[in-house]
Amino acid sequence: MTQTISRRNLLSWLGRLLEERLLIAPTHTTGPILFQPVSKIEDIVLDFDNTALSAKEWFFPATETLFWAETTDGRTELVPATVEREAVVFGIRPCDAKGLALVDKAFLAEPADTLYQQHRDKAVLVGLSCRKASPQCFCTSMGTAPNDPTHVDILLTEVEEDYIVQIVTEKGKALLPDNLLLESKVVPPPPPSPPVVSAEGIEEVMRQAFDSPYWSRLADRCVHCNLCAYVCPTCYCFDIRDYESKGKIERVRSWESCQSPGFTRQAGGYNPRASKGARLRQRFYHKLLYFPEDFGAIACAGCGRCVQVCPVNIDIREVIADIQTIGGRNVP
Amino acid sequence: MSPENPFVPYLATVKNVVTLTPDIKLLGLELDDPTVRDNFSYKAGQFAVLSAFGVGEAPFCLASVSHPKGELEFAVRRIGTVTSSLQELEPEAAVGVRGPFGNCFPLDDNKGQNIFIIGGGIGMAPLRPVINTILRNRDDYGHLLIINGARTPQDLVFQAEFDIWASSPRTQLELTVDRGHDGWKGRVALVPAVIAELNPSPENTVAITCGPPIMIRFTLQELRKLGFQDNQIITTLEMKMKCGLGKCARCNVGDMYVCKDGPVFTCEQISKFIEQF
Amino acid sequence: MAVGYQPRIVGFLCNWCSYAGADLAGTSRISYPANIRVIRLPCSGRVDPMLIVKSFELGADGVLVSGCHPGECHYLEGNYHARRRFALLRSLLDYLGIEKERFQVEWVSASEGKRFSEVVSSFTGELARLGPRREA
Amino acid sequence: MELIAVEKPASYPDKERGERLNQQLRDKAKELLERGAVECVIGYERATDGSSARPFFVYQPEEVDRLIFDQTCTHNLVKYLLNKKDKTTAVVVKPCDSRALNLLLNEKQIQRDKVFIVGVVCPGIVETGWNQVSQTLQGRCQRCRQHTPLVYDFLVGEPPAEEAPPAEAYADVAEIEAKPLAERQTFWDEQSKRCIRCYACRQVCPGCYCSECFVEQLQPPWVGIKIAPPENNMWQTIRAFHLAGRCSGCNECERVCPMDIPLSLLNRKLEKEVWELFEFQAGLSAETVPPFATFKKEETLGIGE
Repeated sequence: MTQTISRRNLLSWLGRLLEERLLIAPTHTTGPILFQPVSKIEDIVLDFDNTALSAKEWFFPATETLFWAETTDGRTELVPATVEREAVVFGIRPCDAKGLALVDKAFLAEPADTLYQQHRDKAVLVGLSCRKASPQCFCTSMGTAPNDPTHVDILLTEVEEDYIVQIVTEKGKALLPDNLLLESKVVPPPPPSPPVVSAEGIEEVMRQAFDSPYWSRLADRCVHCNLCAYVCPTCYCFDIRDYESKGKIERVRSWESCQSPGFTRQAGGYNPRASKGARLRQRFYHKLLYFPEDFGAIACAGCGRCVQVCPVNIDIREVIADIQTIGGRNVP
Repeated sequence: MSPENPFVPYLATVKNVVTLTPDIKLLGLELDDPTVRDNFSYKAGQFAVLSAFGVGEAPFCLASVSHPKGELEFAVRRIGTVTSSLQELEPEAAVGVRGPFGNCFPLDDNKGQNIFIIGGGIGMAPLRPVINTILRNRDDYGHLLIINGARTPQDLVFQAEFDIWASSPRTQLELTVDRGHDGWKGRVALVPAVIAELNPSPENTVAITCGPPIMIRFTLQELRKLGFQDNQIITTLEMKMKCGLGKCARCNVGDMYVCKDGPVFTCEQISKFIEQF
Repeated sequence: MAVGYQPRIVGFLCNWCSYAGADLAGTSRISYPANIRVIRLPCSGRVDPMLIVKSFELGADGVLVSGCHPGECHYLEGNYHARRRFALLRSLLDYLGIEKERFQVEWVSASEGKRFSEVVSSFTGELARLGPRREA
Repeated sequence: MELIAVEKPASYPDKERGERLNQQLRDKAKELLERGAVECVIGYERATDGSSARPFFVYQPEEVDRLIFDQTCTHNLVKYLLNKKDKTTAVVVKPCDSRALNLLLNEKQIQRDKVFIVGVVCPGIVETGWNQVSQTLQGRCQRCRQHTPLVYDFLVGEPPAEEAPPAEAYADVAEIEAKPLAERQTFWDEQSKRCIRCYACRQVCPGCYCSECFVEQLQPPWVGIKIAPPENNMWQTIRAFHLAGRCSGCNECERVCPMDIPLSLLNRKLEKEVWELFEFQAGLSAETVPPFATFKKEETLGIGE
C-alpha cells in the first residue's frame, strides 16, 4: 500500500510550513528557474526539468560570512555565524540530494564544518522524483536514480493529480502530519531511464591517463570560466577573505573554481598548476580519482548541468567514455 | 582548533616583532586562552593558519619549538596582502591562529643519524625548529651539517642564532649567498654548489631541505649525485591553502593534500605523486 | 528633501589646477559646503572610472571630477582623455540608474577659487534636491 | 562515438550549397596542414548533442573531415589565437568575429603574419537548444549589416547578392533608456542580483585578455569576493566600460551567461554612445585608433561647458 497526498493538500501543507519556516522552492525569476525563498505558494514551480543552480547554494552558499570580529578598546571578540531559521527545501531532485550527500562526505568529515552542518541539520529535504530525463542527465550511472529516495527526508512522486509520498527519515515524518495522507493502491509510474555512461573502473583508468595528451587537447577549447563548478551540486571549492568597515571585520567565504587562473597561484607568484590543460585535468581528476580515493564515491551526481551550460561543450560523459577508451576498457 | 567551528581561529596577541631581514619579520604570538595555550603542542614541520584580521588568512610554518609557556613564532616574509598586514602589527595587536596542522619531520625516526640541513632564504623557517630540537637532544643525533643560503648577506635568516648553532657540539654551519658585497667575507656560491663542495657522505645521513622551488630542484640533483637515496631526502612543500584541514581540496598535488598528508614529504613520496609539483 | 540630509560628495581634484583652486578658495576665506571630500590626483586624466563607480558603490551621493581647462593641462592632454572617458561613463551610469546629475565634471583653474566654491555649492544644492541615492 | 541518438542536424539554409562549402573549408584546412603553413586550424565540429557546434582544434590533416560550418557555429574563435601567439594558426572567422580580429590586431595582441584567416560568408547563426536547431536568427544576426568578413586570406562562400535589411540596432536599448529612473534601477538590480560571477562572459570575450583582471586584483581589492549585489554591480559596470569602443558585438557573453543576464544591453548601449560621441565603431579596421587613445581638442561632449 502506498501513501499519497493530493495536490491541494500538498499546497496547503506547504502554505502552513511557509508561516513557521523558510520555504525554499523552485521559482521563476527574470532569468532561469532557481531555488528561491518563497513568499506566496503560487510562486512554487512544480513542472520543471531542473533548476539552473543546484540546491547546494542553500547549504554551501555562493557567499557566506563565517564570523564577525570586533575590536572594542583593545579587546577583540569573535562572533561565529550561526543558522537561525529552520528551512524546508522543496522540489529538490534526487541528483541534487545525492550531490549534497557527496559534499557531506568532505564537509562533515572530522573536523566538521559546523556552519554547513547547521544548514544541513536545520533543513528538511522534500524531494520530487523526475518525470522525464533531460538529454544531459545520466544519474543512473552515478549511483542514484530519478526516483531515488536515499538522500531526502520525504520523496514525492507525481502520479496524475496526486503525489505518492515516501517518508524516508524521522525529520520527514515529523514534518508531514499523517492526516494529510491517504492509503492508495496507485502504482508509481516507471521512472525515466537516462542513457548509461559506463564508469566502472574509471579510477584505475584515470591513474594511467594522467600524462595523456588528451587533457591538453580537451583544454584547447576550454575557456576556463567557473561555470561548470558553480552549477555542479558536488563542487565545493571556496575562497576566504575579510571585509572591514569601520573597525568591524567580516570573514567571508565564497565559491571559487579550480579553473580560475589564480587558484593555485601563491602570493609570490609561483603557480604549480598554471597551464590550462593542467587546470582542466584537475577538475576531472578530483571528481573521478582523488575524491573516490578519499571518500569512496565518484564526485558526480549525473545531473548534467555542466554539460548543459558549458560554452564549448566539455561533456563529462564524453570525457569518461574517451578515458575508458584510452585506458583500453573500450566499453560498447 | 576551536572545537565548534574549525574556521574560527583562536585569538592570540602579538608579544614581540623581530626584524630578521629587510623583508622578513619574526612574530612572537601568545594564545589568549590559557587552556588553549597549554594543550597547543606541535612538532617541527607543522604549520598554523594565521589571520590578519581585515585582510584574510594564510598558512605559516611554526618556527619555534613547542613549549606550553613558550610563544608561537612565525617568520613572515612580506610578499602579499596578508603578509604585509601581519608585518605591520605592533605588539599587543590581535591575530587569529588556527592549527596546528599537517604532519611533521620524522625526527624520532632519524635518531642516531647524521642530519644534513639545507635551507634557502625563508626556507630556513621550518628548518629552525628541526635544528633547535636536535640541539636540545644533541646526543640522540650524529653530526649536524647546516647550509643556509640566501640572495644577499642581509637576507640570511636567523642570523642571531648562527653563533649558537656554529658553536654547538658536532655541528657545522656553512653560510652562502648568491651575491655578496664588499663587507661580506663568507662564501659566495649557490647552495647546490656548496653541497658539491662539502661533499657529505650519505652514509647513515638524512637530508632535510626547504627553499624556493628552483633551489630544491638543483639541490635534489646534487644530493642524488652524492648517492643520497630518495627516502633519505625530506622536504616540506608550500601550496596555496584555504582551510588547512584537508577539507577544501585546494592544496592537492595529485591525490595528496599538502595540508593533511604533508607538508613534509620524502622525495620518494614526491616522486610517486601522479602530478608534478 | 529629507530634513538634515547632507549629501556626501567625493571630489577628485587634479593637483595642478583644481586642487590649487580649492586651496585658493580656502586661503581667501571663500567658504564652500563641507559635503565634499577632496581626493587629490596628479591629473583628471588619472581618474580611473573604477574610482568613480567604487565611490558610488560605497555610498557617495555625488562624484565631482575637476581638472584644468582644456588646453591648460599640466600634462598637455590628460583632461582631453578624461573628457572623453567621463562623457561616456556619465551616460552609462545614467542608463544603469545613477542619475546624470550625480556625476559632474568641471574645469577649474588654479586662480578660480571663487568658481570652485560655486561649483561645490551648486552641486551640493543639486544633490540635496535629488535626495539620497538609495534608501540604503 | 555515438553517445546519444539524434536525428540529422539542419546545416546550411540550402543543404547542397552547404555541403559544397563545407568541403571547400575542409580541403583548404587539409592543404594548409599538409603544406605545414599552419600548426593548427581552429574551426568547428559537431557537439555531443549531435546538432549544435563546438570549437575544434585540428592538428593533423586526416582530422579535417570533422570540420563543419553551419548556422549553429556561434562561438567567436578569435580569442583562442591568444593562446597560439608563437605559432602560425588558421582560424575560421565569421564577419563579427573578424571585427574582434581587427581589435586584437590593432591592440598588438596578435601578429597578422601569424594568422591565416579562413573567412566565411555568414548565413546568420540560429538560436539553438540542446539537440534543437531553431530557424530564428540570433539577435546579433538580425541586426547584422556585414555578411562578409572584413579581413580574410581565403573566403568560403560567395558574398550574397542582396542583403536582408538588418533589424533596428538599438530598439531594446532605447526601451531601457526610456524607462523612468526607479524602473531602470529595479531592472538592473534584478539582473545584477543573479550574477554568480562565473566570469564566463569575460572568458569568452576576445576583448577581455588582461593577464590579471581588475576583479582578481587584491592590491587594491577593487571588487570584494562577495558574490552579491554591490560587488556584482561593480563587476558588470566596469566589464562593459572596459569594452567601450572595443566590443565587436559577437554577443557570446550574453549567450554563455547561465543566469540569462542581458549583457548585450550594456555593451550595445556603449556601442551606441561611442558612435554618437566619437563616430567610431569597433573593429572595422586594424589601423584606426580607438576612441580612448585619441581626442579632438575642440570637442566638448557636453562636459564642463
